[in-house]
Amino acid sequence: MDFSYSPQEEGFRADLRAWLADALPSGWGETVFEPEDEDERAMFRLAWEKKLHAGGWSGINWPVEYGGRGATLVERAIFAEEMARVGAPEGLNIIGHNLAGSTILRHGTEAQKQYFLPRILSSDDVWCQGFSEPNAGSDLASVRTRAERRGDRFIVNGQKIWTSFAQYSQWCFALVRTDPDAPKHKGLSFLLIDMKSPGVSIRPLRQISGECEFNETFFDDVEVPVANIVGDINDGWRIAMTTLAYERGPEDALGRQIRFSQELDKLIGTVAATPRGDAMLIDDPIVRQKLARAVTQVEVMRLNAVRTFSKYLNGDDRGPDASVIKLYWSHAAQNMYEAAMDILGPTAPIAAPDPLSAGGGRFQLSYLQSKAFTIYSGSSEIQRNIIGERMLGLPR
Amino acid sequence: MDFSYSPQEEGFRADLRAWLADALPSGWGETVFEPEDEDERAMFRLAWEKKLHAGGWSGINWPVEYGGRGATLVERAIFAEEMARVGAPEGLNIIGHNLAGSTILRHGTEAQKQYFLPRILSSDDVWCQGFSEPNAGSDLASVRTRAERRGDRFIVNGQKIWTSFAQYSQWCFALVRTDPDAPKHKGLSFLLIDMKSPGVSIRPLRQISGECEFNETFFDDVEVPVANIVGDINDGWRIAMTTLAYERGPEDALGRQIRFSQELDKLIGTVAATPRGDAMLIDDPIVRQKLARAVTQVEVMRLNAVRTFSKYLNGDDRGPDASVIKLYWSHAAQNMYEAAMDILGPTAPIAAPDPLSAGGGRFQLSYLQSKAFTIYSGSSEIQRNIIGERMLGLPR
Amino acid sequence: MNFGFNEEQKSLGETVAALLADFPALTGPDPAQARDPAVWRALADLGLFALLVPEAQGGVGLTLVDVALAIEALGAGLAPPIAASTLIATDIIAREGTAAQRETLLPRIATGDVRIALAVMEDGQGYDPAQVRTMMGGNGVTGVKILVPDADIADMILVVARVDDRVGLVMLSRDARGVAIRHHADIDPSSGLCEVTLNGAAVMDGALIGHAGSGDVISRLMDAAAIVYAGMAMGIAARMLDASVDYAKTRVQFGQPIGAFQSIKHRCADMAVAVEAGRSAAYYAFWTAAENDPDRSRAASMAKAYCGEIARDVCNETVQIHGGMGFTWELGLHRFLRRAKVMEHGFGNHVWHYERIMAQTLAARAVVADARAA
Amino acid sequence: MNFGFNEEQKSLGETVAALLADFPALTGPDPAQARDPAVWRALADLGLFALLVPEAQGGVGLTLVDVALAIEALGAGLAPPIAASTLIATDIIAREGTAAQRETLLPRIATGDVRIALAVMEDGQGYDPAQVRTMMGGNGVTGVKILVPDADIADMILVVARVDDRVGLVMLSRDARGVAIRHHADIDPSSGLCEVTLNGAAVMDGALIGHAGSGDVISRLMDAAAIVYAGMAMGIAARMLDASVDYAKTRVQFGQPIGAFQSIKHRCADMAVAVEAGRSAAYYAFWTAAENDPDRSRAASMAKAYCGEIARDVCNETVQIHGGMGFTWELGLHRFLRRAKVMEHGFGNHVWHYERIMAQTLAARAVVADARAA
Repeated sequence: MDFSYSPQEEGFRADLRAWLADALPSGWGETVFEPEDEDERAMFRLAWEKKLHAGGWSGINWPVEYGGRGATLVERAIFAEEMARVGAPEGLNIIGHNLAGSTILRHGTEAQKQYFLPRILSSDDVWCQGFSEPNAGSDLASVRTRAERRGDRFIVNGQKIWTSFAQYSQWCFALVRTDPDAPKHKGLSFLLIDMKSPGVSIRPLRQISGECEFNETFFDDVEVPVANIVGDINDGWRIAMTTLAYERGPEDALGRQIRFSQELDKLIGTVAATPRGDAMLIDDPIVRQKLARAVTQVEVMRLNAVRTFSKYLNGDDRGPDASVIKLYWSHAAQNMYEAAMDILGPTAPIAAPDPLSAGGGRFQLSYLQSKAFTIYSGSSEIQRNIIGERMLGLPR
Repeated sequence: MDFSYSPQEEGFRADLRAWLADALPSGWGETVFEPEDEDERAMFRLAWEKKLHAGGWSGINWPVEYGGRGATLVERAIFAEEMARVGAPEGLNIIGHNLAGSTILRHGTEAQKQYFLPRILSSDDVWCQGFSEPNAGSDLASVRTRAERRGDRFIVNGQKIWTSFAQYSQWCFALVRTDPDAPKHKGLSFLLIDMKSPGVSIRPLRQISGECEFNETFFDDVEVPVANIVGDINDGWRIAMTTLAYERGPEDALGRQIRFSQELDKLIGTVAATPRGDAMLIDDPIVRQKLARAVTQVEVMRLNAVRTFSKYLNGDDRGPDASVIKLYWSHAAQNMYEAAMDILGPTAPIAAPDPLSAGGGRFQLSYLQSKAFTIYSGSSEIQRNIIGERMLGLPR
Repeated sequence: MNFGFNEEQKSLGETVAALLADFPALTGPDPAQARDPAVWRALADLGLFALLVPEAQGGVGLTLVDVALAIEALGAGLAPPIAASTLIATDIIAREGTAAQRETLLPRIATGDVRIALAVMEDGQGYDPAQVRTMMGGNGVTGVKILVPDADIADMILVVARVDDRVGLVMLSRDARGVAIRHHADIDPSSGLCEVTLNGAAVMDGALIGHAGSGDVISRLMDAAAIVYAGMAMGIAARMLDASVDYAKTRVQFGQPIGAFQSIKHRCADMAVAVEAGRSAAYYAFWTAAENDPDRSRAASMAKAYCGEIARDVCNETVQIHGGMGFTWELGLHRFLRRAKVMEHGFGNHVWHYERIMAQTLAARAVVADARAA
Repeated sequence: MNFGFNEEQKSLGETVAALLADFPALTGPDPAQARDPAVWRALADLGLFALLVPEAQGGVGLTLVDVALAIEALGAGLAPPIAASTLIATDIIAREGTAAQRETLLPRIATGDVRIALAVMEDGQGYDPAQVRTMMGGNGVTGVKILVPDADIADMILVVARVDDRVGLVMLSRDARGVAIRHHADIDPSSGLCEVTLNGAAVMDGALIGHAGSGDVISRLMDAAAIVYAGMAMGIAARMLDASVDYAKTRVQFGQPIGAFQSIKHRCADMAVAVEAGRSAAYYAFWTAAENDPDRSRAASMAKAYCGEIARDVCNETVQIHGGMGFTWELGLHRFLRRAKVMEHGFGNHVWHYERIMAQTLAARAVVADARAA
């Protein structure tokens, strides 16, 4: 066990730190922030992703031949740390990088890799995910969106839901039914669908926080070239499981952990600066217990991710440990935001832009958003089934 | 809604209070306590029960014709309160009074009532419960102990487990299989078995706390007169459900609540008298939060029981509310003892008779005992099934 | 002794619930659309605000326990908070007001012509009304009150303020000189939370409520408010439980209703137990307030702390049980979550009330000990 | 950077686990039968106590992270606490001892000839070692230490005491004049908890450990002990998880193994997540102790607080999952519950450590703020 860094790794860190100092707007995080408007913010994030790509910092762990720089897992962790240190913006094309790219790298044809991967890295193609349907939530294998083969085309009809950022996406990877007569896990295929295809339409779906990150996406006689299937026909379930392992895995968790850690730091700073009677709120022993518990759980999120990274580094396969990671971070983060709303006391409900909102009103929005954490990317109930059955070997 | 008492009820209280002042040993609860030894304690409790009976305070809510005094539910609650106020000893024949008696009253023949009920009230007959078996725990209906009819006798063979106080019992009510070919709920009967019958043997079963409250009871060709069946042959499941409703119901909960309430009061007294650095432990705001939560939950236990009493008083039938009551008190009590072990700090593990044990070392034993609360009388998992299915109407 | 409600009490609850159901926007997805002023008039026409007014002042002369189920219905229906605030103020005026205050205010309250907002909290002072810095002086009331529900639509504002070195209650007209109102930005716009700035605000004649009395007026206010909020929290919790159970019966995944899965079934069962437990605490507290029982403050704090936690937990679980639908805007579960969160922090959160329970418990123990020693 | 253990580290853990399994009474139902003195000798013969001794003193020269899995095995196997105490003391002597202390003590520790008990707590003073009143004066050490595991079978006792206005560490021989030992009555007799009364207890030459050093000796002791206890807690938790899963696979009710029911399956899953999370916290803390990383105290407190809570929860759940069998004496699950409860209160419980985490976190923030300001 060794948490120290080699000279090469420290060099990587120094390069990145120097680049970031140049690339971020002056006053970033202090006087300069992301736009408030959802659409403007999306475009800001896209621009930042393109800047990262131009600087050579996009998809750093991908093979050099597909535009990556073959970075090690450790460099990837350093990258995450440094992005956190400066509070860098999030990206818009997270699904492209983490899910579409990773899945195509693992299961795609050479032609698919050559075409799609560089365009993902450059964020010329933003991606969304077409898995869930209104009647296929936890029971994902019961998807009904159909793809019928006609010559060199699939004709896709159906409806997907929770397609995050579909409104900004050029491409969608979707799980579709190609054999309605087969058992439900055996008749699915994994298609890459151009969002500009005729017959694709989207409808925004507002979420609990009032934001419209999600959409319903409708496919009405959409033509998809057969070349855009990943893996074999009717082998889509296996491919989708790979995608989900990435969605729930340590790369995703580490990125999230950094944001949670920043918010927690902001919370502690806010509490330390909040008067309560003759003292400060931070002096309240009950508040301190709650904060310390959040500090611990957010740190454990990081350690869980790094520990799983290390397993991969040491040659282990990706397995149900992704469910462990996802189940942990989702509940720990919910606990943290629930604790934040507790700790902030009477003014907890006051949100931005009210001058009385604690910590600039960021916790209220995050609190509402956090309610989705234990539902999307596979609900906690599904993760517990996976852990119970695949990791612990309990009977179905 | 009215929590005040009528003059008659206050008169009942005054009579009882006067009787108790005479009946309890002088110095009771201050210098005089129950014996430490398990067997001696059992005999002490039996003697107390007989004294209550001699004073006319046994089974007060039973009909006068069977030796009760036809007390109202409210008088019964007053009885519980007054017993609590003086910290009266528990009884030994609780199963007889609460379960055997209530079941026989509801479903027994007139002959059974005439014979058994007075002997229960006088505690000449102490009872134990023969329901669970090694392979029939949560799945109670799968009991295998067999009773074969031969003429005017059943011949009983099998093994029961968790038969509390079997070593002190004259009688056992048991759920036995009388039709091995019927569906499992349909082939059971409810028998009253004389523990002095040839072929009955018991083996003590030590529990987590080191005590031997429980036993395994073996039946080896035990003869039981057919007159000792309660209800019809193969109708035992329905009878047993009545017994369980009493076991989990408000009468039982109210008695327990009083003991928990006394222990909590003792805990608060102990914490108030415990120095911690320059102050007292009771001044610690974190300790106060935990205590207040326990105060609330123990009070809610009482209110739940009284509220359900009132439902019965107002004409409602006994239903799955018994499971609500049992699920609540068992977890609330566990929480309280876990909190006690938390609050008592470094010396929490020190038990009686160590002079350093907090509060006389009573919390350590209760803490260990409390682990059984959510398992016996139907595990929490079973109570949740009952509530989910019978009260909320969720599908099986 | 009887812990049941009578038929009139039950019927009152059902009537209020039915009335609120006629205003679907109240529980619709958009909190900004949920402040229909017609709701107040409808509740007034029903006679809700006459219930706690003594018969001598033209009311029905009921107590808080009589309206417990009606208050639960106000919670479940996400009624405008001014309804609850006015009921709480009515209880205070009826019990602690001078004869003149009773004669002046109560008849108008009974007819629904006076809406009263409650202004307790101030920035940086936590939950404790003893800590307020707002001061009533010779030239009026000065200070800044925050988190006042529905202040903007109130006719009067009952303000906790320092008066002659004591903390007291002052009634102001919302239109009085020196009263400025600003809407908060907050997670539940339907609660109408406002900041009320008082700059030498003009007071009405006889504006001090209960100041010459037992000194109990502030604790009565906090207790009554805590109990009413606890009742409304249970209304929310019970409604969310029902929504969860209904959804669990109809939503099919893996070939069966999800309510057949123990992970859902057992969670519903735990919620049902929590709802029953919270109701036990709340109903008992209503009774102590009606009788002004010595256990009133402890019971009120138990109810507020415990029911607030239960409502929060049940709202969270309900979102989870509804899966993806649960976190949509359109289904509107977030409305209950938001309202419950606002109510959790109104009139003392669970930490403040648990501390108060402990103080009450220790004080009661001391009384018993003194009695034994004497 | 690598968060994995190497083969030697893993093998060490397996070897210790296998050795302890040869002493079934250690985890048998009766805690009074679980103090076989042969266990110590077997562990010593295995070389366990040489591992942390530097090579110069005849040891293997490993660090705490190297023995993390061995310590987890000590926890899982309910090894006598003197084994852990001696390892903790070894770490302190090797790092903070004078050359003379190292030369005198470490070679004898390496061979298993010195068992060392740790005496920190005193009655009425909570968990904080800064609060001790035991005093080393001209005529020896005087004070009463409580809850000292295995003091009765120790050769030496490392005592936290006031020395020259500072809190320091003093090594005493258990047989020294003025040392009296009494067994506590407690919930885990297998922990050998003792009260140690020191009445002018004679000290050895050079008995003060680390007193001339960095002043860090007490926090190093608390950190090392917290980390070792966290590791042992995870050993218990992991073993209980395994027991639950095994039982859930074999116990049949309602015609299927109970592990097929979501109420059991999901609880096992949650326990598995907790065990992984606790291990992440514990292993990281072991590493910070090995490297004397600046994050050491925070990491140690996080591990002790969190792993203690996890072990407690997992023990409770395991009893529940085993149903009636779970609360029998014979199955022996209570042994783990009892040991976990004793360890929870050793070297600071979760409340004390959460408070310490907060103090460390705020101190680290202040350093960052200062650095930014500079």
